[in-house]
Amino acid sequence: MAVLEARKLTKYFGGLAAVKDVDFQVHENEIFGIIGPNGAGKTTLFNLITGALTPSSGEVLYRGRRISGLRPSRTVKMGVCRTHQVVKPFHKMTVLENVLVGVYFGLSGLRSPARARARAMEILEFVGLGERADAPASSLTIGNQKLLEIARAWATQPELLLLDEVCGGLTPTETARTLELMRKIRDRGVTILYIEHNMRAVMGVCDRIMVLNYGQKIAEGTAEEVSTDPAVIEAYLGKTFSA
Amino acid sequence: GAQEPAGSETDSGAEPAEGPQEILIGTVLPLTGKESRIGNYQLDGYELAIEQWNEKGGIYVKEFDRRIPIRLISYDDETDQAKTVSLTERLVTVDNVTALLGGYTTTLVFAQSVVPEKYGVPYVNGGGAATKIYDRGFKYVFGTLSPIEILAKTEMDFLKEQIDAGNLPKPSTIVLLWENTSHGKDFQAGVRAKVEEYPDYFEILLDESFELHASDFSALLNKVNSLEADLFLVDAHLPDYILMHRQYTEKGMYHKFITYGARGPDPAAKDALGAATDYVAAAVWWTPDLPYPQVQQFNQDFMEFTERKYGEAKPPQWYAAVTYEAARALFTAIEQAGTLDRDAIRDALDNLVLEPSILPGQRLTFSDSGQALNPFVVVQNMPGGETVIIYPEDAKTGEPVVPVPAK
Amino acid sequence: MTDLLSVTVSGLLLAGLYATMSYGLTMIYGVMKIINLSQAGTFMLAAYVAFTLFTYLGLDPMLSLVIIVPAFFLFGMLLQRLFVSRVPLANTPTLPSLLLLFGIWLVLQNLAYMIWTGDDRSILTSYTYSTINFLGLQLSFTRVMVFLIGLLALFALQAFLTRTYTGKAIRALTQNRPACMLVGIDVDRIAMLAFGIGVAFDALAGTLMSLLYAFTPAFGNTFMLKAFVIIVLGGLQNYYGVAIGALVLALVESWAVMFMPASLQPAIAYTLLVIVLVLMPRGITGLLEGRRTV
Amino acid sequence: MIGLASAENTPRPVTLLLILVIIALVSLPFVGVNPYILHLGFLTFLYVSLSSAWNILGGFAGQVSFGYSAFFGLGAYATGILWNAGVNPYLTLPVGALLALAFSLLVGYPCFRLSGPYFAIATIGIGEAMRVIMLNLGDITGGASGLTMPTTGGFSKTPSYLSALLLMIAVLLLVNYIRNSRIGLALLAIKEDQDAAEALGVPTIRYKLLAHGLGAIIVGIAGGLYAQYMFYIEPNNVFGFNLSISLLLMPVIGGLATLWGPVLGAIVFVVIQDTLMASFPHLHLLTYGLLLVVIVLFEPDGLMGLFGRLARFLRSRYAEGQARAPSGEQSL
Amino acid sequence: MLELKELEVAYGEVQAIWGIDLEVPEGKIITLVGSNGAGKSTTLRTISGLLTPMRGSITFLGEEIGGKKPHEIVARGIAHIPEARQLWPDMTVYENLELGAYSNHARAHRDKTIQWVFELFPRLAERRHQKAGTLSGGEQQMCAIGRGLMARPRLLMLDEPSLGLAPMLVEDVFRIVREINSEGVTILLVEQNIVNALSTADWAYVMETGKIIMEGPGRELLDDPHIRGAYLGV
Ligand SMILES: Nc1ncnc2c1ncn2[C@@H]1O[C@H](COP(=O)(O)OP(=O)(O)OP(=O)(O)O)[C@@H](O)[C@H]1O
Ligand SMILES: Nc1ncnc2c1ncn2[C@@H]1O[C@H](COP(=O)(O)OP(=O)(O)OP(=O)(O)O)[C@@H](O)[C@H]1O
Ligand SMILES: [Mg+2]
Ligand SMILES: [Mg+2]
Repeated sequence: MAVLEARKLTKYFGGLAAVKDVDFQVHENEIFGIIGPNGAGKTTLFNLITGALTPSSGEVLYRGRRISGLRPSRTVKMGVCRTHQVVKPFHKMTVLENVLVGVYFGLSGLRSPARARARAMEILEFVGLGERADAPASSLTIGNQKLLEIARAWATQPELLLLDEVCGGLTPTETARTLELMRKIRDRGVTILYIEHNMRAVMGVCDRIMVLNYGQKIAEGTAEEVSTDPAVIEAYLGKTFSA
Repeated sequence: GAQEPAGSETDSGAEPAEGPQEILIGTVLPLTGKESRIGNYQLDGYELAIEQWNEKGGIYVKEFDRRIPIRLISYDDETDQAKTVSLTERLVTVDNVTALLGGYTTTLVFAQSVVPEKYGVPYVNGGGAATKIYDRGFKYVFGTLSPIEILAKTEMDFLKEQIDAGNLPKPSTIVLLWENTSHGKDFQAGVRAKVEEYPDYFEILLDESFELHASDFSALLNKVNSLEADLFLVDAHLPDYILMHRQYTEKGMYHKFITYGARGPDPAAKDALGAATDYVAAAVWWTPDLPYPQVQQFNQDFMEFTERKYGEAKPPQWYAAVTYEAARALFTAIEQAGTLDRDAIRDALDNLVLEPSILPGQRLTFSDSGQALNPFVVVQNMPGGETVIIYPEDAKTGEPVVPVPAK
Repeated sequence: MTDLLSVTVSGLLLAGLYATMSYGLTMIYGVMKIINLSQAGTFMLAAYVAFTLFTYLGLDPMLSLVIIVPAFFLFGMLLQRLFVSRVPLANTPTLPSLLLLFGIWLVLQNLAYMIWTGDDRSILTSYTYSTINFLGLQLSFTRVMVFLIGLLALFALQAFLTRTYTGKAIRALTQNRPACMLVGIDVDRIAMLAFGIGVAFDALAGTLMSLLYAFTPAFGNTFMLKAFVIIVLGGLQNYYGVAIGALVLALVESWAVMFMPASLQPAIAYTLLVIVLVLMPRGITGLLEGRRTV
Repeated sequence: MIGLASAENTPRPVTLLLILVIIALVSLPFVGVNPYILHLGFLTFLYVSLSSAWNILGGFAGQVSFGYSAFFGLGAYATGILWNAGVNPYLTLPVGALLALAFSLLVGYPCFRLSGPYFAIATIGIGEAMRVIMLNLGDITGGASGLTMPTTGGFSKTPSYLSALLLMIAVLLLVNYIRNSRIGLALLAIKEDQDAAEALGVPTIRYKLLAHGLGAIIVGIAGGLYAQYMFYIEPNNVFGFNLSISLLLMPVIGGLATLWGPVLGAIVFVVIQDTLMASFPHLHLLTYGLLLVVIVLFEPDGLMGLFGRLARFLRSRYAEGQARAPSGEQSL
Repeated sequence: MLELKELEVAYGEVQAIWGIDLEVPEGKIITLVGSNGAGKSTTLRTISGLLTPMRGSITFLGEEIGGKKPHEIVARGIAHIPEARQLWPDMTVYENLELGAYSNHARAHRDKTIQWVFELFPRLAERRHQKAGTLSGGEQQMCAIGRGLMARPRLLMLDEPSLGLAPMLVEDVFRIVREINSEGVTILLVEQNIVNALSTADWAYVMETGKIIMEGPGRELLDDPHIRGAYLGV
């Protein structure tokens, strides 16, 4: 059974269809990439899956259960968590406390403060922010704030993780590190949905890729299939990549 | 707080011959805030009474066989209930006053009067007229304001007379508006009682309440306007009276008889409304025009007092007259009790007959509930700023103009 | 029928005043994300200034607007410079800003008690009670004038905000402060200007109210609460929205009294407020637009 | 930053001191102090409870409400009405608390979907609407003429004093628990960024309702105690806007989202009110206004902020001294 | 044209820039590259007056501008397109652009500049009446660049203009940067897309943890082993 399935998912803003009749399935333990030009509806799709927005029509099923329309906190409790394209750290809290929120309120929701702290520290070490644990989140660079986004989301113990441009603004080295982190997360049995404009990253890490354009799906397949699809080249990649 | 409790009778046993240097009397009034204007009028009444007694050397207390001067401690509650209670507590427990004079507006009197009852301190007020204040079975609470129901009934009796005289149609239709307070409710009850008593004289078209200190009456007045009633009977406090009547006049409205309950001749209203107050009638606890000699004397004393206090002589208004009487009642009771024992003073108040009083009827007593039951007089504003007493017959200083001339 | 008509017309006239007293709040909210809790103080102060000018110099309040409005414009700028500019800005009204302005209101109110005492004051002009006949309806001359001045103010404001660069800068500052700094807008100056304009509008409203109502130093807070309701109805920072909100409130209030006791009238505004907030969280004008979270 | 991650506990000597203070406060009525002290004590405990109650939602979760007087009024009227009907006044307190709780959920549910200023403004509306409606329910509330309580049972202050003290202790323990638990973390996260909190699994609406409901229960009980103490209640007062404002001023003056801030704020509030009102009637509100302006401009974190600053200053002086001292070992 | 000397900047108590020297000659494209948190954005923010330098000097056309207010700096011809876009979300795209020409010298050319911006970004022309807050991330980036151009700057500073843009548009952005430069505008470009940035720039500075560690002609740096190792992951 598909982990995640969207059926005729549609979202209108006024007259504009940001997402239109999109169908797709994501399978257990894969990294599923979503690419497309700016404004294609990728972030909107995430918002529809996690409940930040309710669809105009269509539905999203998670392991066969409908999750579209639920509040985000409910979807987290079902094992679905996301990061934000524009990072939203709790500025005045420390890095550790940011992660604690995820630990406390995630899927299994630890209650013992001592164990929660230990777990949060473990996660920070895992993503490489261990040293900044007691720094206020606002003092992190954008790059580290993106890592913090991942750490917090990871702290909720998701089975399906939605990552929105987590490599945007990172150097190639840092990007490589983040991709490595993603693979490690996947190796722990997590399914990942991944939006990114960095083609090198997307092509390198994704098992399958879906391409959106003007809210509609125009292609789906492996990195190779997608990058050679003329419609995708026309709409998104341009000539450099087709080489 | 580290005051010598001079007026305390608790140490009287220790030093029998001497007695206290002063008799401490406390009052909490709204000296700032919404009701501050009247709070200050009322304070004038208390202060004048105290000044007059202190000129004589104070209150003669038989127990000590000498006159003891009075000192007033007054606090400002800013027209706030919680504060009025706190400050009254303070007067009783910290300042240790012998007796209390009351505050102003029904709700504040309601709230503060619990305190004297709690501690058994005699309390006389000139600022609360609602019968419910005196319904509670309290033993230490007295008031010089007669019930508002009587006010309404007096006006209705006057109107019945006018209908009988053919000055008003029979039946006369009524628009009855009252502020949503116990003051207003008592007024409504009085009017309704008389309407039932004389069914073929009156007919009520609209009977509605409005919020105290409202910000706008135009919508309500629109509704009134469409009814074309004969009589416009309203019970309101001063600010609402001014606002409502101003909007009434702006709209060019007309009724054959207009009253705002106890308000009408107030100089503040005349200043604010000008000629618009002409022919407005009111039933009042007191007016300086009462044709009694003691009232003339009081008027003169009061003018001199305000001249001294404010540098400007002000004619007295009923607010000051009733508090003046409240203070006189209290001091007389102390004198009659012959001691500063609070229970003795209370008993003296219970049996008090203050004669001659400056109030209508010239005699002040407190009923079993503690409230005075003096009659009211009906007055009407005349063009040129003059106000005359038009009812009852024996106090009349002029002829009523009913119906009111149309503009 | 004529009842309904006259009630409606007087509701309409009231709406003019309601709108005038809400622009200042909107302007200041928009630019600084501050709810100006001292607004009632300005209403009251302006009324007293009008009263003083009228009583001692015999100046008609409508004429004295020429003095009062600019004076309060300066006063507002001063307030902003000395106090408001010192609280940190945020995207939503912060508690400190609310408290600061609440404190200023208390101070103004109590200064007024010291200067003018707690007596009820009102202004009685030669035309206070005159009426004009319009389509068979007796309308109070003062109210018609107040309505017209309010309308004029709306158009002037709208033109200023959409036509001039300064006006546009004010709107821009409403939305994003760093961006304004980057395109070369002197944000401190604009904020000061906006606060000044807001207070000047409040003073305009206060002066007009002095023609209609009696006032004490406590005057103004019920009107301020109504202004809140109105700007929420209108979507908080939308000037057309304010006009619509004022109209809705004034009409609902006027009509409702025909069906329910007048003592419930004050509850109308608040109930309307809650209903609108719950059903249309972005106000009436918010029905027309949506915003995104990335 | 919030004392949660560092799992900071109140040090032993402080706990002991607190216990001593409580014993002293409990014994006050029995050593024959001036009833006015008990009066001030009652008010202080009541205000501390109210102020701490507001702090739960307003301070920790950052949801500024101007409508808490509704809970107070409901509590006061529940007590007033039932007491008049012959119910023991102490048994009425849970009723008032439940009523307030029910009302908090009823208004909270729609209002918590609103953000920022909308929520604050909605609470003004709800508070005032409640006041006006209660004013018009004359048959139940006595309308503007208010409700008087049976005064037959005597006027001893001690029971009220002790109940208020008990309420205050319970509230402080509750706030202390919240502060150190995941509830506190959730509330702070909501204050910082509601969307992000929600996306991390914090059921934001439920937590806001929880905070609102806890506050409502406390304020409701306090309202009941107030009615018992005052013997007279009236809608314009117990449902008044002024009351809502006072509730919010206290934690602000003291320091938001802290345990002791609201306590300090309430004490200052009662003391200022008492001394200024009696000695300088005309200056009271003026002083209040000025105080507010000064606090906002110079010490936004309230008195707690001021103390914090003082403590840091002293510590740095101390550290300096240590550094200069020959043994020179610095503590962490 | 622009010269930084021993500049030091701090956020509160945290120092972010530790004494950098940097020169932007008239008419050139200068790029500032470096890893996350190196202090690139901080440098730009200080130049445009959003931050005040702690020490050191900033001279523009021979005049000291360190510590001046942002609007005074814009008036001298420096435009800054910030990292986080910073649009006016409730104003239309058109109004956003229009306000970009706020300073006096830009106002005169407003209509002409808008036409030019629309030619550069046809998508913006399409969305001219949409509120900026409802644009997609990439559209917002275009709008921000367009707004910066509206100021008709002599020195244009771009902070990661390719961030969040589709690959096709990334190419476009660098093409546009060159185009703008060829019309006589001096460019100071901050980028993480090092390949593109270095190949576009005349001269490049490499920043790490608040210091400049290397400088040189862009294409030369591209071949530098350190750069290749640290940033290109080769
Ligand atoms: N709340 C909203 N109101 C109106 N339009 C919206 C709203 N949210 C998104 N849109 C529009 O929907 C379209 C899709 O936006 P979305 O954020 O999903 O794009 P995206 O694919 O994530 O783009 P990017 O890669 O630039 O982040 C855009 O054209 C955007 O302008
Ligand atoms: N507002 C701030 N408050 C405190 N420290 C900050 C702030 N903004 C940035 N910093 C710190 O200053 C340093 C430089 O940050 P800056 O944003 O200039 O880096 P950058 O090179 O632009 O990085 P990026 O590529 O991530 O945008 C970083 O260590 C960062 O943590
Ligand atoms: Mg996106
Ligand atoms: Mg940067």
